[in-house]
Amino acid sequence: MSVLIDKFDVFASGFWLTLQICFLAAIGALILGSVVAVLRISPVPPLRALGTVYVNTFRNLPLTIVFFFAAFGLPALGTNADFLRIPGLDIVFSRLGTDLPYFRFALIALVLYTAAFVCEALRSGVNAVPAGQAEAARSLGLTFIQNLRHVVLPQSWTASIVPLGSVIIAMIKNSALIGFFGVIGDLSQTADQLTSAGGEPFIPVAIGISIGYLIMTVPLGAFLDRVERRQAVAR
Amino acid sequence: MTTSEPLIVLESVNKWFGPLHVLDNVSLSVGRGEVVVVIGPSGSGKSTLCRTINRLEPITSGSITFDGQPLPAEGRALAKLRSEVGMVFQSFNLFAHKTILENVTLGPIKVRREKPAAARERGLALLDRVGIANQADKFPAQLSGGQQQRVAIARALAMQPKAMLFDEPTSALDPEMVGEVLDVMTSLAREGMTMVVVTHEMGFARHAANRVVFMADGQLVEDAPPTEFFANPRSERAKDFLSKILTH
Amino acid sequence: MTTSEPLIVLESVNKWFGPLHVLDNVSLSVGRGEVVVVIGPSGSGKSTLCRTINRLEPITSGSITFDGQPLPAEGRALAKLRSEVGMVFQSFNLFAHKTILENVTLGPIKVRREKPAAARERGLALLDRVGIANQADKFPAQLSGGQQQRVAIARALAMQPKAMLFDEPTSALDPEMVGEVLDVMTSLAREGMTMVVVTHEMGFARHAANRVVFMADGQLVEDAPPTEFFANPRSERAKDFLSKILTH
Amino acid sequence: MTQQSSVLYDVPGPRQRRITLFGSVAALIGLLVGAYYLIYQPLDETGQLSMELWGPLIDPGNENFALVWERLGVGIKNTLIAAALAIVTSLAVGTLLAVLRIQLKGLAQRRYAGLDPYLAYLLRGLNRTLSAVTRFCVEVFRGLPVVITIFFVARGFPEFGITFDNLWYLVIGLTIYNSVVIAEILRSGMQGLAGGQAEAAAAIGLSPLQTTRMILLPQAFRIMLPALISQLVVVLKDTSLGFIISYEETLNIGKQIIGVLDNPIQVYTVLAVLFIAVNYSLSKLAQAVQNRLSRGRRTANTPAPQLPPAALTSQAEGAGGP
Amino acid sequence: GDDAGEETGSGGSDKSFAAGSTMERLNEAQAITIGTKFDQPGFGLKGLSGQPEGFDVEIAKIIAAELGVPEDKIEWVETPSKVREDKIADGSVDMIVATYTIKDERKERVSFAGPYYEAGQNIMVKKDDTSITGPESFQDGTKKICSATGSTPIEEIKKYLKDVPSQLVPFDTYDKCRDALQSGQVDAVTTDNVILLGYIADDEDAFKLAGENFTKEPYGIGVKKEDTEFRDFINDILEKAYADGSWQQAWDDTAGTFGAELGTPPTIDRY
Ligand SMILES: Nc1ncnc2c1ncn2[C@@H]1O[C@H](COP(=O)(O)OP(=O)(O)OP(=O)(O)O)[C@@H](O)[C@H]1O
Ligand SMILES: Nc1ncnc2c1ncn2[C@@H]1O[C@H](COP(=O)(O)OP(=O)(O)OP(=O)(O)O)[C@@H](O)[C@H]1O
Ligand SMILES: [Mg+2]
Ligand SMILES: [Mg+2]
Repeated sequence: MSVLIDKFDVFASGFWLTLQICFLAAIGALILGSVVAVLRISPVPPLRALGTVYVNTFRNLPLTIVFFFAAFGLPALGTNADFLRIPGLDIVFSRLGTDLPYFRFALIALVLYTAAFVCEALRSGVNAVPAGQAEAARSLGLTFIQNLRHVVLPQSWTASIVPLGSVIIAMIKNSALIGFFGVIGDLSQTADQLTSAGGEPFIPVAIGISIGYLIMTVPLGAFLDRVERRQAVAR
Repeated sequence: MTTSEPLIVLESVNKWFGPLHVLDNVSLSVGRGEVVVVIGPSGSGKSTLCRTINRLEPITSGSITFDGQPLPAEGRALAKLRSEVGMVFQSFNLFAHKTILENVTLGPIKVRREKPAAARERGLALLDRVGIANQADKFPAQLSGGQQQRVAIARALAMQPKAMLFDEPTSALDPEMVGEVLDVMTSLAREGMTMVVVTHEMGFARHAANRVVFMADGQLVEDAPPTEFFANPRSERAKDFLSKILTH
Repeated sequence: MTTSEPLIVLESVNKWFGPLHVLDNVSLSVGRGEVVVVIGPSGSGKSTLCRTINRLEPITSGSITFDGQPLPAEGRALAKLRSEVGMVFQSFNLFAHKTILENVTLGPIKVRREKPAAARERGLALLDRVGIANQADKFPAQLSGGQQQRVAIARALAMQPKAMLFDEPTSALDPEMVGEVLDVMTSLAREGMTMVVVTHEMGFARHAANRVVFMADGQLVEDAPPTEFFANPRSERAKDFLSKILTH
Repeated sequence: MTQQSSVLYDVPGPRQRRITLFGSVAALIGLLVGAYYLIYQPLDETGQLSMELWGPLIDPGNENFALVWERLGVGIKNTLIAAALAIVTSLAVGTLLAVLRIQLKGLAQRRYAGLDPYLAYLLRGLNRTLSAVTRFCVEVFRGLPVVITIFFVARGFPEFGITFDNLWYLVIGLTIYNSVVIAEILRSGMQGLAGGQAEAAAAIGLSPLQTTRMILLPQAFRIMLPALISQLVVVLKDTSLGFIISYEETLNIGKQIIGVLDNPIQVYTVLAVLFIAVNYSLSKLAQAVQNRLSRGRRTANTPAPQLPPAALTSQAEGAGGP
Repeated sequence: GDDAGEETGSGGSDKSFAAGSTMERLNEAQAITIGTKFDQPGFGLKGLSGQPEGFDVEIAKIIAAELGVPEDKIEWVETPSKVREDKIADGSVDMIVATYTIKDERKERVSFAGPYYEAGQNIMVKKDDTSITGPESFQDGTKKICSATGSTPIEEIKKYLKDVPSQLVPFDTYDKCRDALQSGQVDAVTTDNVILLGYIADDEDAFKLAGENFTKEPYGIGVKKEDTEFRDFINDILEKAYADGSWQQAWDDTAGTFGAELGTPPTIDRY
């Protein structure tokens, strides 16, 4: 058990790195997911199709393949994802700015993959708004945009919170794969590092790593359960 | 009370949902200030009829004119038409995230571009009229069903519509709340509002309607003044229906 | 029709949902073969009262006896009690994955351990009695609401209960189907079944009930034969309620 | 198109149709141009489109074609075996877990009035402990990444002297995670069953266990069938994590082929298409089942089936598997 | 298999071994499970046929033959670097031939026969790169280098790095490192020279080695720690293979085709 204390700094920095990429990926996925969701409810068929294809593609792929294309397909297309070295942001999230692009690639993979689920979570929120609300709005003479802005979207946010939260939890867990695609020092790679290269005993390390992930996922899950129960009561 | 040309005219309207013939060659005209009650068994197409009038459902063939104009197909013109036809739903459909007053003023402010202050004032007056001015700042979920439905009526009235459509406005209500909503509707009828009302409340049909229309299987089977209809229904189906509804 | 000792006796029953006093010192006794109709405004505790009798809701204080025995608290004894008290719900609650006949025979076979063949035979007889023997092999979703509710009654009868509880059995039905369910209930009442019925159907209360019980705010406000109650309600609240229900 | 979006806007009129057509054409052109310059051209320039790289995968005349597909066939077979085993064991364990948790919750209210007070006390204590333990396991296994679970299983079991084939490490790892998810799906399905079903069962005198077994569980399976099929997609995707323990599933074999032929982009593209095709069909199946279920319901006078919120959650949790 | 094994006094094609020994058990079973790598060109690479190929594989086959186990009765198990000790310890494999460097800390958990080859860690860079001449070139903290997760080389190179997270890229296979070097995401790949030579042989115009080997990596054959008998047996076979040319032949057929030197047979370390 002494590993947990001796190597506390290793666990802590692994945790910190995982937290960083999850934070960035969550923001990116929320933005991209919203864009895809807008595509999916837009009245223009090709855009709708694009949204649908996007969601169906990424929802049905193993994340491993997505990671692979981000880490090796992007270079083949001639990019190092340098557009992610956002001035200012790369000071806080130092890995974003380093010359090594793999953190950025991993970020892209997580964002692309998670965005598909974010889109579906948002859409499930829109679907949770009773159809009568939109009908009432239309029969008052509100236009499509007014309908969305004043009636549907304000209500869909609350219905989206729980599914969105679940998507974020899933994403945190998915981030465990980044260590296999060139990012060094995240929580899951730390496990590997300590046991196979560091020769530390397996069980305490496993406990330490588990605690690291559970700290991120369990409270968030408990919070969502509470929101869900409150919403169920309100309903 | 009917004056000059009718306000709403449906001519040979047909509506299919896939293979289902929901409106079968329906013709109906509703004069200005007239109150028409639509009755009929479940699934006979009453709601659909009601919804075609403000084009919530487009029709498959036939024509509908409102105030002398055919119903516009889309865009601003359609929005404008809808703002002139108030609609009240069975399940109220109040905007759950807005207060009572905001529900009533949303249309006037966003669609009719009224000044917020003026819209609020008129909104409060309307809420007063339906008897719930004191609830203006609550949210729909905090109100009883009867109160919510009265708000829905006020919301429709706030657009100063030329006609009002009601689709079973009382059938989701607890029995002791039916009365308060019917009272508001009856007073509207007295004041000369043109109304199409789908309902099972035979009392309302008897006392407030100018005409009763009976539908079955998508067809408009009978169309008569209430006294005549209830005393002496012509078709077998209407007789049968009335016997089921009125005995208990 | 009341004989010897009453079948159901509630004495000073209180029930709290958290801070909410839902049943406030309710005492009621229902004799064998008696039909008691419970009416009252929404939220007054009618359903809760009904559900305490087969202990779907445990009570906070007071006592309930059924057929001379206090209600058992749990386990086999409770299951046995429940099998002796039939219950019919507003929303039918038929088992969606079982056929009509299976719905009716499940209890007799699994709880009363009857032979499947015998249970089937009696089940079919019961379905015949409520007028839907020809639907025995369909699934609930394929039936109309009125038919489903009649199956629910047959399901309860299949347990050969000593009493039947009805919680607004007709209020989820389309108006033209209310009659067929009430007819079944009326004939049950005629045959001497002990019944507690929560309903808004005043016609049924008038014609089939031995007593009408009026509840408000968790209290049992009035308890009188129907003729007396409707002609001359004693309390203000009952008057007010009746005026709301009966005018339209 | 869901029903919801058709409620959002009106059936388009002639003008709207024209605008839509124009928008569609513009969008289409934009997409094609973007795809050409951002994807086709760079790939072409780096020689990624050459037949030398693609041939073994798509040209039956190529000398390696048969070998490559034979290998991929082995991988696909292994993927399916692992997925099938994992889903079956997850269903079994998940169902048990769901029933256990529902029963424990029901028992929590029992006072064991008739029994010796000490025995009653003991029974209630046992019940509490079991509840706490199952809850703890559920929280932990739901909160851990599947990769980590699989890794722990493959490393942890031998630590205690228990060894299996790699296949079983993968299956156990996947089962630990997915049985918990399936248990939650079923549990929320049972709880979401409009309460009335359980009450109706109680009202005819069925015991809690009978109620669960005969009334709740069969219906929960039916209602949750779409969610369960979606979970199958998750499991299929998750088998690809087998690579971390050297299980020879599809992606791992792909990796071996790349080691020989040196055409990663091409192999992964083909595998991506395979996965999308299979999983997309499964999702469509889930949707079809969902539609059939809700259509069956709507004809009745019962309220339309509403997936309990928890089911949505678990579907999103489906993202849980890479 | 061909008959040999005078030293244990066999009779005919049926060899006989000391009672209770691992050799006897394997011979009796007519089957053996051998761990090797599936992704190491020249040493252990699973080909399109589905069978692993390479120098390690050939060495393993020689040993199996001496045990009297036919080639088609060998079960090959993939043993990537980080699981090798575990797989031997828990008995999942009978022996491991997988570019397995003999190291003191590893000797605590397994026993090594051999070495049968002595490699050394080196660095591969792009052909036109003159800025990297050895591990010291990474001390200024700007150059990026790639290696495989859990391998010895990745631990070794860490000693030379100024800032590990921003200089080191770990992948699960060296192929990915090679691709990363090719497309310019990293400046170098480090691992044992023979592996790098394989890549260079594939694409002479693209890559080269930067400088000399900076470690010695004697490859051994891992067996259960306490199984000295089996270890000695393998050592004997190796010495025999050095002598009869089958060792040289195995090299020439596999890694030798890359142009890598085999050199003289390393001295067996009978510790
Ligand atoms: N959006 C739709 N898609 C397909 N069929 C529909 C749709 N809306 C209604 N229908 C069908 O059209 C028929 C008429 O429906 P409608 O709602 O107008 O009947 P109704 O007379 O209002 O019945 P109720 O009294 O039950 O409200 C029914 O058979 C219904 O199932
Ligand atoms: N499970 C519960 N938890 C908390 N409060 C409850 C619960 N069930 C009922 N109540 C509350 O108890 C009160 C009485 O409810 P009950 O359902 O008995 O009324 P009711 O007379 O049957 O009304 P209705 O006519 O609307 O069916 C209501 O205020 C209700 O909100
Ligand atoms: Mg209708
Ligand atoms: Mg009630």
